[in-house]
Amino acid sequence: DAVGEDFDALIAADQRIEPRDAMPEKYRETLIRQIAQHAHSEIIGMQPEGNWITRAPSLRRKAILIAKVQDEAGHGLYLYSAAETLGVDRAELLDRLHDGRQKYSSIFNYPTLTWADCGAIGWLVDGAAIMNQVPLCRCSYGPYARAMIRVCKEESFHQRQGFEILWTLMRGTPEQQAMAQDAADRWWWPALAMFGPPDTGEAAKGGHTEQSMAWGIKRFSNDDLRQKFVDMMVPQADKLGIVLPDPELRWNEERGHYDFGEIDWDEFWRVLRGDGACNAERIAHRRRAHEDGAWVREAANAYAAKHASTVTATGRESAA
Amino acid sequence: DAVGEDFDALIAADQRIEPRDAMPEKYRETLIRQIAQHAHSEIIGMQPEGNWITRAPSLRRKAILIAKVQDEAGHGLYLYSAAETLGVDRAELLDRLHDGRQKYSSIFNYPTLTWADCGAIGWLVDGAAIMNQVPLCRCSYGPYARAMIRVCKEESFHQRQGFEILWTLMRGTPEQQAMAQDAADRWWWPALAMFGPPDTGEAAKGGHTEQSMAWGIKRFSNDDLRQKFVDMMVPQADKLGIVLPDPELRWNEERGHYDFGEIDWDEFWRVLRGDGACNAERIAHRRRAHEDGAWVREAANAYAAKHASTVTATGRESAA
Amino acid sequence: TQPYAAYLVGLADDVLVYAQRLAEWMTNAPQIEEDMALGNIALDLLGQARALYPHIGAIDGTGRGEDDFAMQRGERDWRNVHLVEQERGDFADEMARLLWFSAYQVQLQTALGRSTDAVVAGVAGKALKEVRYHLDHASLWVVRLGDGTEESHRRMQAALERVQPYLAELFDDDEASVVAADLGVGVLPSSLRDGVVEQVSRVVMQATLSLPESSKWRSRGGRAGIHSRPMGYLLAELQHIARSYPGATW
Amino acid sequence: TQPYAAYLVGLADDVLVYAQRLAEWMTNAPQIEEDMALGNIALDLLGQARALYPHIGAIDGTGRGEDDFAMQRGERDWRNVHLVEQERGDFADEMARLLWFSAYQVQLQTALGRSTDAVVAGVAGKALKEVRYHLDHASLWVVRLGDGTEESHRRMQAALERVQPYLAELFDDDEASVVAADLGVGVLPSSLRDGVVEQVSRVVMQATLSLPESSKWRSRGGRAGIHSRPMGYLLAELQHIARSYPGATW
Repeated sequence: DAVGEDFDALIAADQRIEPRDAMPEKYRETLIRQIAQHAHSEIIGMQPEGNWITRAPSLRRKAILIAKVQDEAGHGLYLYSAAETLGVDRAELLDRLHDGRQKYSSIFNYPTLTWADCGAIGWLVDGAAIMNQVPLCRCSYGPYARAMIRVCKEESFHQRQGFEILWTLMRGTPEQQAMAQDAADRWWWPALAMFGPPDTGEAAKGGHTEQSMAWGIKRFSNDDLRQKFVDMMVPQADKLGIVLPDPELRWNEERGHYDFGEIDWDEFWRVLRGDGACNAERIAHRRRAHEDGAWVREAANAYAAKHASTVTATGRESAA
Repeated sequence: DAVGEDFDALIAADQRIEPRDAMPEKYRETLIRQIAQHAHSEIIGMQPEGNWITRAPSLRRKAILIAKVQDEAGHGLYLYSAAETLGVDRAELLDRLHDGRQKYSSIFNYPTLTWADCGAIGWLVDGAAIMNQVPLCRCSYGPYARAMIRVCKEESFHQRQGFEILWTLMRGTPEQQAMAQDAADRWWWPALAMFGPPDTGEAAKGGHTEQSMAWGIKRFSNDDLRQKFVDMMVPQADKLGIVLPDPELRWNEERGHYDFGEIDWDEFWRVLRGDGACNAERIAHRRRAHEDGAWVREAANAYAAKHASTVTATGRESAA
Repeated sequence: TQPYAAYLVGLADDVLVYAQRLAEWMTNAPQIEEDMALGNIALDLLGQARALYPHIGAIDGTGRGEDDFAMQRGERDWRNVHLVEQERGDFADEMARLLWFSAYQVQLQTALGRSTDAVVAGVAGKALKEVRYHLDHASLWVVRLGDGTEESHRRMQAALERVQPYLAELFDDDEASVVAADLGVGVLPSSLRDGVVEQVSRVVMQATLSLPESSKWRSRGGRAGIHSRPMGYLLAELQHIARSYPGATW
Repeated sequence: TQPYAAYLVGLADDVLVYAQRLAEWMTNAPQIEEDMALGNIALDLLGQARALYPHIGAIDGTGRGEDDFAMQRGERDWRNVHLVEQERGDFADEMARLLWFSAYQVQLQTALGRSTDAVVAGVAGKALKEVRYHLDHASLWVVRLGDGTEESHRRMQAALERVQPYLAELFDDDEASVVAADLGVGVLPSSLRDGVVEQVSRVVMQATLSLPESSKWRSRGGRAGIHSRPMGYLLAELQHIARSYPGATW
């Protein structure tokens, strides 16, 4: 059909698909799911670090942390806007988040137990996010790609801030060093799992990777991205003086990459199914905020409606 | 009349009036007001120190503080029971507290700003309370007098604990000493005001003192009790190393008492009228607890009623 | 230094943290008698913790006293279960938590009465009398609320459901408990489960309530120092003054 | 050392403490835009405090830096008004507080722009732009809520009533402010009142709401370090980590 032909031609030419372009329903659905999950992750991702805003150990760190959590809210907003170009609205997407029909990144179901976790999240989690997101700046769907360009710029700033938190701790007292090492111990494996289950070799069958690649939504396999991430982080860990918690981690001269140990996929699936440390808390917190705020959103709508009708009726209050 | 005669005879003989005895309505009303205010003071008085339970600086102090606040609850209960012998019930008295028809001691409208305040309350406030209450152990109304005997025993224990908190602070770091001195500075004058406005000499006219003395409810004037308190506390302050915040405080050889400065009665009346630091907070706290607990009390009553009727119906479940 | 010290830290932290939460009820309870009762239970649990900490400081070779444990440890060093660190809910939530915790404590202290560590056995002997009273108190209220008004029944049932995800953790056999059980000092948590469930079930049935199904999510990690959000804030309150005056005595 | 340092501590503490409260809204706001907006206002106020503290440390001769002021002072040394230390209420409570506080800040920073202390004048110049935006933001919401639904009108009116007892304190001329005003560094708080009330009244009228009568009770003492109950708990959270690692840098 015509839809398919135009779309295929654009994809084949590595051109951007825009909201006005016809697109296959599956492509639209895949994107809505992926962009929404990405937006939800930004919003839920405010909580683990938000937990440290009132307790940040210095005013400078408090300011940086507030700004970062604010950025995450902003990323959520760009991404919801990008999703809205595909014909769903934010309220509907939030409902799907709140009732569990849509997911967010499982990494945010891990708790932030010490101040060092704010460093580890910046360094490892934002680091992994960037690795995932940089290729999305060339995603075939225009609004998503453009949102990603903006997001990536800020994320790399966050990643440097996370590194710097850990850097300071590793040059601090023995307790601070232990705190940083402990955070890295807890966040390393979940960060590796962020790239998703294996999708190359035998594991390539049955997943979404192949179709997403064909559509220009995904540019690299999960496994390739994970390897790039490991290769990037090991020298940074060395620079920090942090020992990554993987005895099998070593340079493989032949492959030109670091070898690393097996991820605990049982834990990954357990957390994804809802049984992680913070699954219940994250959604309950988000729901409570949403429900507590319902009367405010209703009031804003009522006020806007009143004013819109006043404008229509008198034709002269729009400047008010 | 016969009521008056029997009552007058008992009072004249310094005998106790018991609930079954006839008594003048004014005597009953005065006692209800006084005992209720006393009970309310114990209950509201749980809040200033309760504020420090979760933050007590050591486990030992935490345990002592919990026990003390518990004792205050217990004193409240004895006193409400004593008031109930006069034909009012506790629920009604609590309503009068909550809607402002009855008062509690104005001292509890001052805030507890540091840990040392727990010491100052024990030392000064409980000290003043004991001075007021010891004569009440000989009050003409039996149930009140007996409640007071029990209360006084525990209060003097609390007073020693307060002294010991300050003693430890005054032998601690310079910051701890400053904390203790600051607490004494803030609590000294309000403690002196606890004895009530002047009621001797010119001021004796128009107050309640004369009638209460005639009825054997009050044994000493406010001014006499205040003087006894000052005379008792000055040597204790010296022992602690605390400087009482009154430049006019000095031994008067001639009177055989300490002279002391003028109390700020404007402040006293302002706080009494409702404009003290914590007036709004204390009552709001108490009301909230009461309202939050309404469903629990209703459930307990419903359960008791159900069981009572079961017993009546089957005549054999009372042993269950 | 004894390898079972970590196990005892878990025991002590459970009761200290729960004492802190229960003490928050003072001035907030539905009636004055209950301000006293919950304060009393808090005092009992606090006393148990205070009896254990110096013993732990002796057997782990650090010589730490009760306040070293209470005031100077960071969140990662606390080994209490998540159940006790959760924020205070309504009175039904507290009675649901107290019912389960006390039923667990009755089984636990009964078993610890036979501990090969004489101090642990001694603490357990005293504690058992206390926690039996706590269990009675909670049972009484659960029955009253379950069989009281429609509202109290609904609230009590909801509270049983909210507490449910925090129970499994009480019965996890972590490494420290296996070590302690092998030495005859402690007891395997999993061995206590049936007795606890049986006790609670009886009360819940008498209260005309029902035990909820297991939830998809359950708490874990407390015994490894992995805590839930409220723990950090609880510690901030518990430790703020002590931490603010390093080296001071009180 | 300058005798007006105490005055500046009050200014800085007001904005730091309010920044702490406002930042609590992040992840708790009624919509994501508002998580951002309140975070932004918190950041502005935090920035103002951070600009003032080192200057105070210089003029009072102690050489203290921002974290010495924020993390190492006990409750008695904080000079903020009670308004900013109160616990977070509902969104209407926050908008009522933000409206009054921002209207006050607009008047204050306008006046401080003429301060004889160049640092204070410089901070005020930047702050004025910020607090004008805060005032616009609060005004927008107060009007929306007042003139929104029946529920929002009721809640907004109730919030104006709840905040009322905390306003008088903003305009009390304490000793430190008299000293600062005499030196031309500061401004008498009482001189700001009319402008603030006028500004707020306009917004309240547009919002179809009414300003409540004065209450019998009013807050006082913040500028003398006499605080209300929530302050100690706020400090416990603010300072717990910093206090737990003496001498560490972050």
